[in-house]
Amino acid sequence: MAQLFQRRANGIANAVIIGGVLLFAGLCGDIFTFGRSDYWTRVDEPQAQTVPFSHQHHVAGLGIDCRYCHTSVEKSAFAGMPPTETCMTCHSQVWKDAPVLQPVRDSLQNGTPLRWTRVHDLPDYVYFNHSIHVNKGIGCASCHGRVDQMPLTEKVQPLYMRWCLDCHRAPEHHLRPTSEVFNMGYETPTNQIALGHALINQQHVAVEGLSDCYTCHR
Amino acid sequence: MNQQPWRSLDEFADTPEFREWLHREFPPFASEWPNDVNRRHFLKLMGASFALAGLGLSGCTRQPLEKIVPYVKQPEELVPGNALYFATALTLGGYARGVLVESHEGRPTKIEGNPEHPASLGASDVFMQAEILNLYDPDRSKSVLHGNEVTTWDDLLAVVAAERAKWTANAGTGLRLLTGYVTSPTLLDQIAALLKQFPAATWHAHEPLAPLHATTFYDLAKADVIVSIGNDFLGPGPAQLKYTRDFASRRRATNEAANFNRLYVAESTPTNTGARADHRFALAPQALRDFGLAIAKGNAHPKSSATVLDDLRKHAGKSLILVGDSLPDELHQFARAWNQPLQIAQTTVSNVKSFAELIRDIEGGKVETLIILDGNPAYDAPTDFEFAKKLAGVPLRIRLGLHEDETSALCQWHIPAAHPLETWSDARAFDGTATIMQPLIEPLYDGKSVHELLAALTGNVLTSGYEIVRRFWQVQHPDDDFEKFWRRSLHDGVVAETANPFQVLPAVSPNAKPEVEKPANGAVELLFLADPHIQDGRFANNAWLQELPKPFTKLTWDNAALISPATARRLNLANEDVVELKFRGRSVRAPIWILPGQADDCVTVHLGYGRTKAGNVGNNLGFNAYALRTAAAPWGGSGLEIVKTGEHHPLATTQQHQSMEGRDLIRVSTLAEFAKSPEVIAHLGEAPPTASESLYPTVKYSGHAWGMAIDLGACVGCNVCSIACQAENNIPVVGKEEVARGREMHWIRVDNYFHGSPETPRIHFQPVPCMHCENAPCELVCPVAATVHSSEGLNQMIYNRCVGTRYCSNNCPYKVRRFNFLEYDRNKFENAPVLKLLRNPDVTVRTRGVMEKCTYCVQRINRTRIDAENQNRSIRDGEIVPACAQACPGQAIVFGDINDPQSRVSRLKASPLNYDLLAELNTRPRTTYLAKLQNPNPELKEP
Amino acid sequence: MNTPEHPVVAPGYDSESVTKKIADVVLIRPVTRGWLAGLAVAFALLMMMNFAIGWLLMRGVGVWGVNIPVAWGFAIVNFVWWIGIGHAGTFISAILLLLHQDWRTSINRFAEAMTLFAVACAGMFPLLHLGRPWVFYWLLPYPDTMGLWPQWRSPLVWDVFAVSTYLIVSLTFWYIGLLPDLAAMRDRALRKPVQLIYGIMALGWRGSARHWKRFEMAYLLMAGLATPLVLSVHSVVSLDFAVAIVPGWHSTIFPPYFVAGAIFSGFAMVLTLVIPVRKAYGLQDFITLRHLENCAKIMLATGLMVAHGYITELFMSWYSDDQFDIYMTLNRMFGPYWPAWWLLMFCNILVPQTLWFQKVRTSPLILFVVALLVNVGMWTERYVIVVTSLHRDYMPSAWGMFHGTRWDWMTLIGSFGLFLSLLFLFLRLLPAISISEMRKLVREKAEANK
Amino acid sequence: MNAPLYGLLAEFETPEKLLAAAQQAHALGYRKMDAYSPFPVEGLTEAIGFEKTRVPLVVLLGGITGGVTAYGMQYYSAVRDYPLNVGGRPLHSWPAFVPITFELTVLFAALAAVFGMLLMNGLPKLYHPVFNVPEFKLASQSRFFLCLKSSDEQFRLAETRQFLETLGALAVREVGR
Repeated sequence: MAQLFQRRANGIANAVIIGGVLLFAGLCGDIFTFGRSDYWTRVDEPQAQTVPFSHQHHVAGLGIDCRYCHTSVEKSAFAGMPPTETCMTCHSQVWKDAPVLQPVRDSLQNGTPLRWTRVHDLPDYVYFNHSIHVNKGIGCASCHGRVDQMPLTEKVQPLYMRWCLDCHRAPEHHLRPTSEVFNMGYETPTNQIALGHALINQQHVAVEGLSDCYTCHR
Repeated sequence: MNQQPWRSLDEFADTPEFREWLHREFPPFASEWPNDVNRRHFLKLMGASFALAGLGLSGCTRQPLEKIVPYVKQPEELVPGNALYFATALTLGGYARGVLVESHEGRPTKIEGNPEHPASLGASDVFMQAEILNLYDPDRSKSVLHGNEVTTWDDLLAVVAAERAKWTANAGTGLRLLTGYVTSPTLLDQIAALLKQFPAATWHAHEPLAPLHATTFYDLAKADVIVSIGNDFLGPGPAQLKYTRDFASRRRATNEAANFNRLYVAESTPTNTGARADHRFALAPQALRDFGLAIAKGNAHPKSSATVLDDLRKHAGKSLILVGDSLPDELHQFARAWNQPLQIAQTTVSNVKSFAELIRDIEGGKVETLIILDGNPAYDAPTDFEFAKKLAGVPLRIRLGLHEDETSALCQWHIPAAHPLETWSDARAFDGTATIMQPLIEPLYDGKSVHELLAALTGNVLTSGYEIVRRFWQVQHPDDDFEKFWRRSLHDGVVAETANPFQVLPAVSPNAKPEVEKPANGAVELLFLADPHIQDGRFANNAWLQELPKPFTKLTWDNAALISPATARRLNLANEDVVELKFRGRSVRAPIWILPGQADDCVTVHLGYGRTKAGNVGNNLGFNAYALRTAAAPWGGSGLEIVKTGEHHPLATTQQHQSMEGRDLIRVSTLAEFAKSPEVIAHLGEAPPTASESLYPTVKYSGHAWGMAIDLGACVGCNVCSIACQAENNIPVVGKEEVARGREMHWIRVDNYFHGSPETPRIHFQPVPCMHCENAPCELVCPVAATVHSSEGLNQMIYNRCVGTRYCSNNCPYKVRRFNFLEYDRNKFENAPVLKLLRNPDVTVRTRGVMEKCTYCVQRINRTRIDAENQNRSIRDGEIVPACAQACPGQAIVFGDINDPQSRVSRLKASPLNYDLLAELNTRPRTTYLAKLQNPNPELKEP
Repeated sequence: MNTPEHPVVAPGYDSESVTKKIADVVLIRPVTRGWLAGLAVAFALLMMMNFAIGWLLMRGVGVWGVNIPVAWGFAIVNFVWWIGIGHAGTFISAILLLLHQDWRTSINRFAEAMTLFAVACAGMFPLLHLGRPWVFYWLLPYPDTMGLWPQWRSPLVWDVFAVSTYLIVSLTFWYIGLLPDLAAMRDRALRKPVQLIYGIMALGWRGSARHWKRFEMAYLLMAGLATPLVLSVHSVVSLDFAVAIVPGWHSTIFPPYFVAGAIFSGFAMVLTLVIPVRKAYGLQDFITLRHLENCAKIMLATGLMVAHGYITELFMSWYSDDQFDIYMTLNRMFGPYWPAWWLLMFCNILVPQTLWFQKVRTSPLILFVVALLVNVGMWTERYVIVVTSLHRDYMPSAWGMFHGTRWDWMTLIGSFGLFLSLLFLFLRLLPAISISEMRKLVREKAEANK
Repeated sequence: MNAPLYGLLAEFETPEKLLAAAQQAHALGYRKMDAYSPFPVEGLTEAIGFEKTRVPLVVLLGGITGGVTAYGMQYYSAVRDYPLNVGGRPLHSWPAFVPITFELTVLFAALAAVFGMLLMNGLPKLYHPVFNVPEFKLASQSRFFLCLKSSDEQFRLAETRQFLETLGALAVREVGR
């Protein structure tokens, strides 16, 4: 028994080495892709709500403008969540005793606010300001997607810093005429880049400072 | 950490009612409400992050789903996410200072001065800034107490009703009302009504720091020569802000016609005023009195006073003599006469009965019912009155107060007072200008206002503060445009045409005239002063003020017995030695602090410490100097005995070294020198290397380039910049132990240096924020690019990228960076849930392990920029004002765009007074300083 | 010199006996009480450190004495000190190899092991030192979701690369050096499992001529690479200070004098360990007085370089006429931390001068004491550099004091535990002296004597 | 031993004997052979006709790769991907990029040396015919071996064995596969 290992030990040894290397590489790859996966970022994951509010119905169906409910979107960092009153302006007439709307009616009666599940939720150290984006020609759909086609609202973008930077470094790819900001069906024209550059001047977009840390972090 | 004291509150804060109320009051905020789940998640995150290397994500689970809670009914004027500002007023010792309060979704978060208000002029003092913390103070009393029983306002009303029946029978015999200094027209009216109803009742007033004589106010801007004899007019007081503004206006060499005033100060212990003197005489109280009398009597002794007198005479009519409270009346009378031409307002003793008389009545068993409105006599009354003991002899004792404090503890009934920001009221400024105070928020702990209590006492049908105040003013303005008047007054924060220079305001009459002292030779003298930050003790439970370094000593969280270096040597005492102070049969134990510029053989003690029922923050700090204070000697006197105990009491100071070591940190020259050759400033220190000396090309900043200039000539070292910054930027309080370890968090500190001999030092202040160096040494060494430059030249500090190597702080020559060594956000000063409401939503709350520093208030820069961009216009000069600059009464701090040659800051930086701190390091700081100029009397050699 | 030179290996050994003597320390020699006791103590210290670290992670770096202005404390001092110690091994095995110093043979394995363990200890501290250790990986370049990278101008990032490179290279260098010996252990081991373990580690080494050829070439090249590396590592570490503008840090002399200091302390530590070990395991025949003497000579040389460094610093701060620098120097000598400065002068300049005397160089006991003092001195040096420079820099208003807390001390002392635990295990599990090189050596000596 | 034959293993007492044996075997035209010794023996490799190693080349390539990678990475991230104004320094602060470039050069070169060596030596090879011979364990300690492989066309079991014995081998053993 001079031979310490059987013949196949060599094969095993090589297999272990190669396997180990592959495993490690694979693991890194997985973590990388997992971190960007829809599962992790909750992209395309409709959030259950106490009241199953459908943007599809209200926007596409009834043609209600974004600003009817999100009143402060042009004036404030916060787009504004409609107070119960706003819902009841219509729903005191239509669907006035639909069971799905019971929570809304309760809310108004007992003065207890509705509690929605956040769909777009940035970390507390990120200071996003709706007004400046809207006023400079970034369409709602650019970040929120075709809300008018969502029965239940969902995220369409990971909202990662890298993603923000893409636009902050080259806004010309996404700028629209301010008149088109709230247009859900807006199609990017073929000459977008040229148009974008034109809009940068026209709508005074200070591109230089857009990738400063302090633009979003304080 | 020390959770115990907060337990009850935590429970309270976790009750469904509280949450529910919170959601109702502050919907967008509700989602940020910290609960245990989050806290646990934070810890889990900590452990798991190790496993999760490789991801730019935090947390071991997916981002938790949060709720967003809209209003049910959204208030008219409110735009969610944008702040609203309301004008009101705050009082200090009764006098009003107008304020503008910033409110986010119904939470007041920041207090600024009201530019329309004569006592504020847009600036603020440390107490105004700190008041917002008092509002949210978790230790405030939360319910009506009968004995220790929690009861209700209605129960009390029942008792009052029963009493009223008695009073109507006996005309109010035995009814006594005790207040502090009152200027509120409505309250005065109510009190008058009460006394009218019950003629036998009497009203007594008590202010521990009340002057013993009429107080007058003058126009400093017009004075060419000012002589202060123990009067710290630039220090805390009803007119501090106006005085500072006026004084500074005569200290700017930047505008062509520099017409400096000249300030002589004789005082026993260094004050902000003394620090700004062109000639300062450190004199013990006796000597100080002699100095004053020498001037008053016009006999030229000692030598120095003669010169001063000459200078005064030369400028008769344009000169002022300001005399301190502790000095005899004859001196005050002389001064009032001399100052007549420049007088702008006066308050004199009115018919209010004194506290001493109340004591006598109690002794005589004449008092049946005592109603104490605010104030805290059980703690701050002259000790020889033995008020606490005698109070027990009063059958019915009712107390209205913010805290269940020493006095409440001795009363059967305690009523939680509503905070000034929670109530309708009114108050007058030093010059009589009235302000109608409006509430910013519903009472957090259903407190009651004085008006509501008096209404109850007078059986008034109007019971809500709003109605009471409004009715009072309606009576003053019967004409039909009242609605307009009312709205305008509320909007402006001042009631038009109420200022009246010759108006007589009710003042507090003295407890007793102090006996005239004859100098006891060799004996050490004792001097009482209000603590510079917690005053007579009323701010003891305010952590911001406790941690704010006191001028000169830079002590926090403590008071000390201040003595001069020479005296210390003579008595062989060192800092932190505990001594027994024996004064006229009474004694306290106090730690020693040696203070250059203190008069020899004079011990100064600050009142306001040693409280036992202030709250969890203020209890058992320092020693109670009131224990030595008698009605006969309210400001101290000679014959103090100092006995060394051999014990040691550690004190926490933020500046251990107060010599400049011959470095050109603060450049000082004289007006004459500067007039002769403006280059004198440049020659005082190193010049920055020229660009050609650098290996690297200098970066060009197109667009805006933010910069700051700090005029040392206009700085009086009032510290308000530090605390304003703290309020604006969610800066945590760290506590005495951490301060002692050198971990205080103030983003802008006011350095204080003594220059020259320890006996007669020159004293200099220097506010030091981040310099925002263009060649920032800190940025170069950060391994993760957590601190880098913005396109506008800001030295950005990104908390959420910081890994906490602290290399940047090491490499910062100005040491302006602050580090979260522990989870300060959850320490015993910060973790009370209610304090979360105080947070500025525009500034990140920093977690443990990250560096932070002055950002030039980037949240304000961004807000202004976005507003301007939204309106497609450019930012106007002066439109962006950092918190420190906005608060500064001397307008010493100027911020703006240095790329715009017309901006104020550019023009200041162009002045020959302008210099870089540590210029030789070539950091190219964006924050620069304007040298300080003195205006000494050529005939009087140093000091 | 007239006194006869001690041999690098006692006479009368051949391949057989050399192999036996060294291998049997591991294979035959039973586990002694002394070893167990030593390991137990070391392990206890290690546990104490883990406790301190646990507390640190729970509460934050605030448990240490660090503050503003002294934002760096024990962690960095310990880091630099351990890294310095970690220099002797590679110096011996690489540089002395290139210089054909045959006396290196019997101590290089041991010194390399010591290096690895020291670097392991060192590497720990920069991580613990972070305010948020759980995001340490932000110092590494990887494609994150934020689009951010390390800031390459920061010496701390250089450190990350220098130290990890040094660790990896030393480790592989050490391991391939071990291959032939592992083979020997495999072939001498008595029990199957032991054979298997060594067998796997030996990778089937069979001493073929071809293997030896490539092996020697690779080993030589590694030595060639390790030489500039070892010089670079402490240079980079010194740049942490030299790049900063802090008076007392900002000095161009740092890199050379840090490297000298590193080797100085490294050899001190080698002696501190080798002297007891050779006694305990009766290896006096292989680790002879000659080795001790040579180590001592190197200490003397490097010690003089360090002394020169100190003196140059003093001279420069006087010559520069820079007020901040002058103040810093005076403050070190006569300021609040004066004992530290004088202690380091005593330990690092005075004490090594005794090494001029051969009596001292050849008496293990005295040498041991000297080495210990130098270790202390070098730690103090780093303490002086880090703390006294920071605690009083440009703005007197910001001056402060630093005092290590019990947690600081527990972590420092605990790190000895980690170091010693690893060392005890090494002595028990691997040949502490390179057998194959010893064979070559005894053979060469034999031929020389013919 | 009836297993198919790998070769003949001759055991020698001293490196000189082994060296001589190897040279003669080579002279006789044996090519497929290998020599084993507890420590490297001067000239042995040449004796068994082993061309010079390519390890140095591998190391050079490794070094170059490391250097280029390091500098490229720094240049790309600091100048191209996210240009940041750090303390007013230029984006391309090349002096600051040197240390890491150096370190990675060394690292890659060193790893190339190690893995190159192992790879070319065909290690790990836990199983090898020569281990079949129990006495071979001495090869790692004190004895010197020469193995002539059966795959060599010169190899004739009887002659070869006899030839080896004439070289003064202590013993000549057959090595099974």
